[in-house]
Amino acid sequence: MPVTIAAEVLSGCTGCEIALLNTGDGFLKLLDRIEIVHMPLLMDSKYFGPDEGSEEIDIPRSDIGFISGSIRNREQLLLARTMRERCGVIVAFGTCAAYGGIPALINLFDNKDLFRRYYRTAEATDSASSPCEVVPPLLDRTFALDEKIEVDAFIPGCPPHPDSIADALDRLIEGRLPETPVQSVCDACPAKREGKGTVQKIKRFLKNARYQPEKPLGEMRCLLEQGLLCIGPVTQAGCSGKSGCAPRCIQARVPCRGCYGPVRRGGNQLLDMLNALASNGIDTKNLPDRLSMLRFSGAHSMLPRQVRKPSS
Amino acid sequence: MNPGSAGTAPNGTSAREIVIQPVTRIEGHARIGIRLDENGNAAEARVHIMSMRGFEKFLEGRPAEEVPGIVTRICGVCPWHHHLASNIAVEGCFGVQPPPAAVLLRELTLVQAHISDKVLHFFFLAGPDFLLEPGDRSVRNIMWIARKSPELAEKVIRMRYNGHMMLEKFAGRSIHPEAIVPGGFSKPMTARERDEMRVGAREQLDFARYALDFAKERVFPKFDPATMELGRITTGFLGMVDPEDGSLRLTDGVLRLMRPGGSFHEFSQREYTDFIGEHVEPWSYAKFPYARGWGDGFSMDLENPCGIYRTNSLARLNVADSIGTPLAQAELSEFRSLFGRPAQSTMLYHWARLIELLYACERVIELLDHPDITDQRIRSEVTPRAGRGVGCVEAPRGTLIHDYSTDENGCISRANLIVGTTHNQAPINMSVNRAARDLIKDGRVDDELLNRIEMAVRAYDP
Amino acid sequence: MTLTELERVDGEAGNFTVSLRKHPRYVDIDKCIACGRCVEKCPRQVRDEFNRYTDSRKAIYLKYPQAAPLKYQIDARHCIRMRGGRCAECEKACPRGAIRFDDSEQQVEVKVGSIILAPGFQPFDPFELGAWGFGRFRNVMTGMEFERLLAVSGPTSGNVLRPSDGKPVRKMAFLQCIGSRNYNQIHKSYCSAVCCMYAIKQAMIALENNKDLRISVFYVDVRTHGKDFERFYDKARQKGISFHRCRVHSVEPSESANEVCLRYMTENGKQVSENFEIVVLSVGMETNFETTLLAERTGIELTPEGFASTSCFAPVATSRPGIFACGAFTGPKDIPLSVIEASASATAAAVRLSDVRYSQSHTRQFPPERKTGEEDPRIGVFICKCGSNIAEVVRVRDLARYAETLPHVVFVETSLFACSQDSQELIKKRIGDEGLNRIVIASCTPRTHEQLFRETLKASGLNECLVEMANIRNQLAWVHSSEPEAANAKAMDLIRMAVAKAALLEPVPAVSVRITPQALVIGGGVAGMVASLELADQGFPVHLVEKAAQLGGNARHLFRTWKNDPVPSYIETLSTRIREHSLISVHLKSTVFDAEGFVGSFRSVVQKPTGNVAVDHGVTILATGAQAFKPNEYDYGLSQNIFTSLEFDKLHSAGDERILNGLNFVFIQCVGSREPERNYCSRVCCTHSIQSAIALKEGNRDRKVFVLYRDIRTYGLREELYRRARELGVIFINYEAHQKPNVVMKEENLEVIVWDHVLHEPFSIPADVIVLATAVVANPETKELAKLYKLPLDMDGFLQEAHVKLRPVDFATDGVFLAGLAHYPKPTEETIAQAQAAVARAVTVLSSRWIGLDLVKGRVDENKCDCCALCLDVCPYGALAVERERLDAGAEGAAPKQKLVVRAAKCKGCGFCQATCPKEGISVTGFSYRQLSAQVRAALDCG
Amino acid sequence: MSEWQPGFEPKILAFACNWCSYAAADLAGTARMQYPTNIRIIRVMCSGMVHPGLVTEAFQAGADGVLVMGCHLGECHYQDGNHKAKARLAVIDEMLSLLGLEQERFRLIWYSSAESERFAAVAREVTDVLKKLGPSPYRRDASEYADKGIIQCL
Repeated sequence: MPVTIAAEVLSGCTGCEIALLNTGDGFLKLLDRIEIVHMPLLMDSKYFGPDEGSEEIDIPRSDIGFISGSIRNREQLLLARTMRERCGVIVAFGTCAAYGGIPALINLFDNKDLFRRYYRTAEATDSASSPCEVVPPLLDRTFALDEKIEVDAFIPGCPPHPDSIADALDRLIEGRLPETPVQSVCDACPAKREGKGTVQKIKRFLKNARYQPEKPLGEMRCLLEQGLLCIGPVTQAGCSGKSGCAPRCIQARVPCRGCYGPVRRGGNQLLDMLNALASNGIDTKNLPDRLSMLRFSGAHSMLPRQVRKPSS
Repeated sequence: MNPGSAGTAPNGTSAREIVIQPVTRIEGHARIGIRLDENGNAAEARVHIMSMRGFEKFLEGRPAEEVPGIVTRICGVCPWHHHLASNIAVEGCFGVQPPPAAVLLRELTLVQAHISDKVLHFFFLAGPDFLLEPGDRSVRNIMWIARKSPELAEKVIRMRYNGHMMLEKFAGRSIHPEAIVPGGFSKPMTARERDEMRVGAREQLDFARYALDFAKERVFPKFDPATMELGRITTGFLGMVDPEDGSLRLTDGVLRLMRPGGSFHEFSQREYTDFIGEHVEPWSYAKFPYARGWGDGFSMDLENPCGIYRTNSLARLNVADSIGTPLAQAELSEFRSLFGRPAQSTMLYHWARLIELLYACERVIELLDHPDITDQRIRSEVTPRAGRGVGCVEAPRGTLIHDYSTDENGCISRANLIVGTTHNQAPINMSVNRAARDLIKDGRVDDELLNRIEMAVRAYDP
Repeated sequence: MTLTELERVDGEAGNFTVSLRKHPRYVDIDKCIACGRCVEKCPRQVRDEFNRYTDSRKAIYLKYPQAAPLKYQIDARHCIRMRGGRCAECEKACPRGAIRFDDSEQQVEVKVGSIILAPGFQPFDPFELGAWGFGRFRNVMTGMEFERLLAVSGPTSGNVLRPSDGKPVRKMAFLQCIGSRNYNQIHKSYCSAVCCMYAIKQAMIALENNKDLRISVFYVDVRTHGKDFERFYDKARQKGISFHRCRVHSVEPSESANEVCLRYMTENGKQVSENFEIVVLSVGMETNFETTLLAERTGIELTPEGFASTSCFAPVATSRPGIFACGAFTGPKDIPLSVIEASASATAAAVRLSDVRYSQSHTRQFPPERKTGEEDPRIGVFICKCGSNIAEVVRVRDLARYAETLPHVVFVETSLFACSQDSQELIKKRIGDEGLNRIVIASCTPRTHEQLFRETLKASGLNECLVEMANIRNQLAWVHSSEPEAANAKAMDLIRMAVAKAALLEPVPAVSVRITPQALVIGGGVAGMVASLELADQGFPVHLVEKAAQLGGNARHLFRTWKNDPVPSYIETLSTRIREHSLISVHLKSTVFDAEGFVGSFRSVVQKPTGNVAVDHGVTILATGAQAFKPNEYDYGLSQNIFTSLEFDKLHSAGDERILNGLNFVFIQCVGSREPERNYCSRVCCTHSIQSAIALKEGNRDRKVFVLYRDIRTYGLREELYRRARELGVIFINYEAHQKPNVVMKEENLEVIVWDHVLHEPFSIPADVIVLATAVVANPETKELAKLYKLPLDMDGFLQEAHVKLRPVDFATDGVFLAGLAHYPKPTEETIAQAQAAVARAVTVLSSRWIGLDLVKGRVDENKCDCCALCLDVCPYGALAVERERLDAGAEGAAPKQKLVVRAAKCKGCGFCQATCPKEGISVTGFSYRQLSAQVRAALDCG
Repeated sequence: MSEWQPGFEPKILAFACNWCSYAAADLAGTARMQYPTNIRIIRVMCSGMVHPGLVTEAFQAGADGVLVMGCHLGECHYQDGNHKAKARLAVIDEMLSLLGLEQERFRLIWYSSAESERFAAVAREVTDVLKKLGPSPYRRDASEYADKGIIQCL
């Protein structure tokens, strides 16, 4: 009897599902062990029959529910609740579901701001009133899944590494919950660390890091120690997968932006990073756009509404 | 499920509404609502886009150089395209040009991303409509294909996977990349990396040829007149071409907006606001771009549409005078001889998509063969400043436009985005409307029929 | 032995018999727990001499809150009972029966090898002189009194209020040199050395207290010659404190009773009078009668000024062998120098005693430690009533019942005094009987009692780290006695917090490091030579590294100390002794070029002309000296007749004609010192120039000798030289930094033009010879060494000691010490004292075979630490390091794994790493994030 | 005491450095100074060992006020722990505003071990300030959210 799985995408980009496909051969093998009973991206699952109105959503019962994306509107809230009701185990799949992800950046603004910009002041747009027919109303902000429903397991990552997905599925199929790493991105990072004491000031990423392209990554100095805002140390490990590779952004020689969310669940990437910088005597006052250290973990009321001058 | 039963709309009239929700095997949240008249014939159909996230708003205040790593999350299927368009827009703001090697690397990654995307769409999302017997919707999916034709499925899954891994190996991430940076690229390509990718690229090209042959044998023969008429509308087209010879370009080209009759305007990326407007409907979060430059406004009236143009594969092939690679050019010639220029049948998107797949595979090899591709000068230093920049690339779903302004600190003060699918909002609505009117008669609907309507949406790969 | 006086010293160095008289305390110090109940009950109010009589205390009292031992004493002069009354309130109040009215004076005899005298000083009492209105106006006070006024724990809680009416002060003045530099009136020619600095400090604190306060300081010379003092003085001026170079002779009444009037001369020579609300007399130091008596009883010589007579080459040795002196007793001095001398005298005293080291000490034995690692916590809670100190406020029985309900608590017991011997035995028994593996003691403060309970745990076979204390006495019963209900609720919170933390306590194995009993001394100048000899004399092998071809350093350019002791012969003696000493290996023309390790076990690589040698050593003493500044002003180098002080000395002693025949000499002071780029006083130049000026005058009375100065800084007893110079007719002309003298080269001779502050016009002085008193600047090579041993430098390139006042020869890094000019400019005797002090500190390490490390240390959690290295540079001790695994040959592309390690010997458990780590990858024993977080949560668990 | 929040007793946590404020608090006891019971002291070895996360954790768990107490600048037992604490102050301030809490709820205070009077005075003053400020919005149901280690929206 294969394990049944339902999958929904809420306010997200489908990147997590693409990552699932990136398990490659693993995906085909998986299909022997699981039965996907609901997944609108890949199969024709409908919430209701063509005549059945739109209040009661029907999702087949399943053992495991994967939800990616955060909760932004009434329909998504309803979907999340229905999934919770119909699935034995709910997995917050990807950073949006776990921490809000990029869409939670909108929490800096309110819906009025958003609509004004989107439908009335955009360059090419014929100004009009905001859509309100049929489309589900927006909630007042973007929520991570566990703010609205109970969540049993988290697979963070934007997107999660296929290895983590495969691992998590393996465990879930065996009836166990996935394991969450307690270390940060630095665990897999081979860059040379010699201390951050000499940094003093964080530079914007306007110039590439210093490194020799032919040399292995282990010869490159830690990007934070090069004065770039790499928030790997406060970000949960996992993006490098199991193969012993370096973290994926580091492979591209760019600093980590924190897409796996805080290293400790309940932790705060902004707090931890600012603290680490301040402790090292690094100026934190002149960091550009410090809030974007929460760009992946802005749900859970982490990001405050910004009072901004309307742009000219 | 009882698709045939009659229902009563909440307002108490006897008119009925048929709802398809969610529209499946597409990326994103859409709902189709079809209003039937008293006779049970489709009167009007609408495709509602159900979600919005507000990227244009929350980009405000972000340092511009960070934005290319944020906008990737607009779409997990085509992040590279957002990534590149965003970088070009930021470079416009900061007034900087990437070095030649970076231009090559960017196109390489962009085209490579097209390959995986086309495989995904043709075989995973749309394929089941053609490869499986009509009828039972519960089996109309890639999982079922995997069961029925495991070799094909394995091949397809591996090709898509390989494409992603080639990107990942070189650029760290294939989904939501970070490797393109304002001013260039974050790392050069070593000779070894180039040689490795070449091996994979040859395999991809073989597969592309196989895919076209496969489609010509197994899929396109199913394009009977009824299918060719499915969702057929007559519109203009928008796409990118080479400014020199008018051939197909996916990046670094000029935009060409073609009228239904085949005449066209060419304009630079920055000039898009002169030609394109966006219309707002109260029943969809998505906006409806239209050809403002034609001067007759916006209307989705099936008989008398105004300002409607389409993007995506079919549009690109229609606007391009030629394709710069030999195999794809041969296919284009064949395509044109069969369907004319511009070709209007909505189902031809699939065919055009596979020709583009061939082009993309050929182009990757061309780029890898370019001597400058391993040059180590890959990033010009950028200095934040106030400015405006527009970045356009051809994403799988159409012309992608990122338009930013920055303040004196180089932070985004204003962002306007038109993503590929958005251009097709009006055409999709019209195609669905057309399909619904053609198919729904006397109040009879069934799964098969409703899926035909969804197929009209899927052709656009929204 | 407190309350004890020395009566007589018999015998000789190495074998003294000292007769002591112990005065009664009337309190048994073994019983007193310093609970203070006696004070509450004592009916007798006494004016408090510690607060300079501005406040009152009781007849049973603590002299000040940090008194050691923290035990009460009865002031028999004021105690009603001792004066024949019938009061016994304290006896009744004392829960421990510690009051002993029958205590009596005792005679004690002790046998010792060396004696150190540190009797201190007494502040000058301006009352007797009757000047400055002291004693006449309430708002005129001494600096000592004002210090108490500024103290937060003082009578006005740190607010500067007018004693006359208790109103805030708006305008005040400091008068300097009260009781110092006053030969005419009181026959005290010396400078008290500390008053300028303390006046500025007090002024700054007062100003901080009240931003609108206007402060004037009336001085003769501002003597801010200590490390970092000059910058402090500058800051004071920037803050708006006005400094007037003028001695104020009289303080007169004004119309208001809250003000007094000062008459003084302005810089422009105008006589003005101005009213101030408070006038602080910056009183100097003097030797008191008891100290003179002590000198008599010990048979040592005093200087005419009443200080212990010492030589520059043996700055802490008195005239009687085996008896040493330190602190203000050898001359007025500040805290850093006093602390240095204290250590120096310890070294001097110890040299003779090194043979008998450890002959009178013994070590305690403990049972083997029980393994508790795998056990679930079984917490025993012991609640102390502290007599009735706690029980009177806290319902101890309820608290005990509450404690029983807490998680992991399996045993609760109350006791009358948890700290008593029988309670310790009982706790030991309970640990055994009940199988307890974590202990919570709810009693007084861990600061005084944790060690006791740790010993008890050790004695019962438990790791000493498994105890946690809840401070329900000092921080609860005593401070909340007026709110018993709320106090009881809080007591439960405190117990809950302690239990929550205790459940997470982990055993920590004791760590000790083997000591290499050998020292490395870097620098072969006076400091390095003295340090090497003193160490070797105590039996420790020494490697002395000198980069030059001979020993001696800067002292090779000196001729006489300010006390006129001959330097060259002293250097010669030292060099000879070093060469002949079997325990000293001298490495000339050598430098240290690599170093690793930590206290007890360093390994340094010495680069010698013959090759590199690795030296193992337990301690390092840095004595790398300083350099003379080469001036680039006053036409130095352009004329044959312009010299630096050192050049002048050499020519002078060689009988150079220019000097021999010269009649007009001009000394220019502060050349290169007290400049923006070198904002410090070089400390030695005033004395040096004046000494040369005296010699010139003594050589030929007809010579005209001018000293152009900014402030004359002949601090301490050196002031006598300044007085003599003036007596001899040396002319001192003051100049200001913005109006420096001008040197003009004429055909015949030189001319110096300086602004005359009396005549208010330029004054030109013909000069045969100009001597520039140049700065002492840091040795640039010290920087490299500092890097090797991870030591900090100050802004001027001098080595930065661990604490300016309290640890003047230590570094934050254990096992490394400093001496001499590498620290700051200083004269020979201070260099020698500092070298001796460094030796004393070094010997504390070298004299043990093992050094037991403090258990509060950072520990890496290998599951959580990913070596992100955020903490690496946060560590102030360089105790953290990244280790890279070696690559396996086969693993292609795989990166070397990095690992964070704690060098336990360097770690001090400050926890900066822990507070930086985002993932609890490193924690401090007993204060981990988890433990603190458990306390936070327990505290807020509103039960 | 307060005219604003009658009957409200703020919960105040104080991280006190062993070498100064903790000693000053002990000394306040020796001198029998009285101050309000609201303050709960957590002993640490240095103000520089207090992770700002502990401060936010305390607030999220419902503390009305949090104090970090260290030695006067220049007097740190471990060189510059109080400077570290000071550098982190900005971080904590920023977190307070993100949490929507008033800056007055957190204070970093320097002491010497002799300043017992001041210790008591500050305890009184802080209690008073917090009484006027009223209860922290995180107080209610704090423990429920604490289990998840997450703040719920206010």
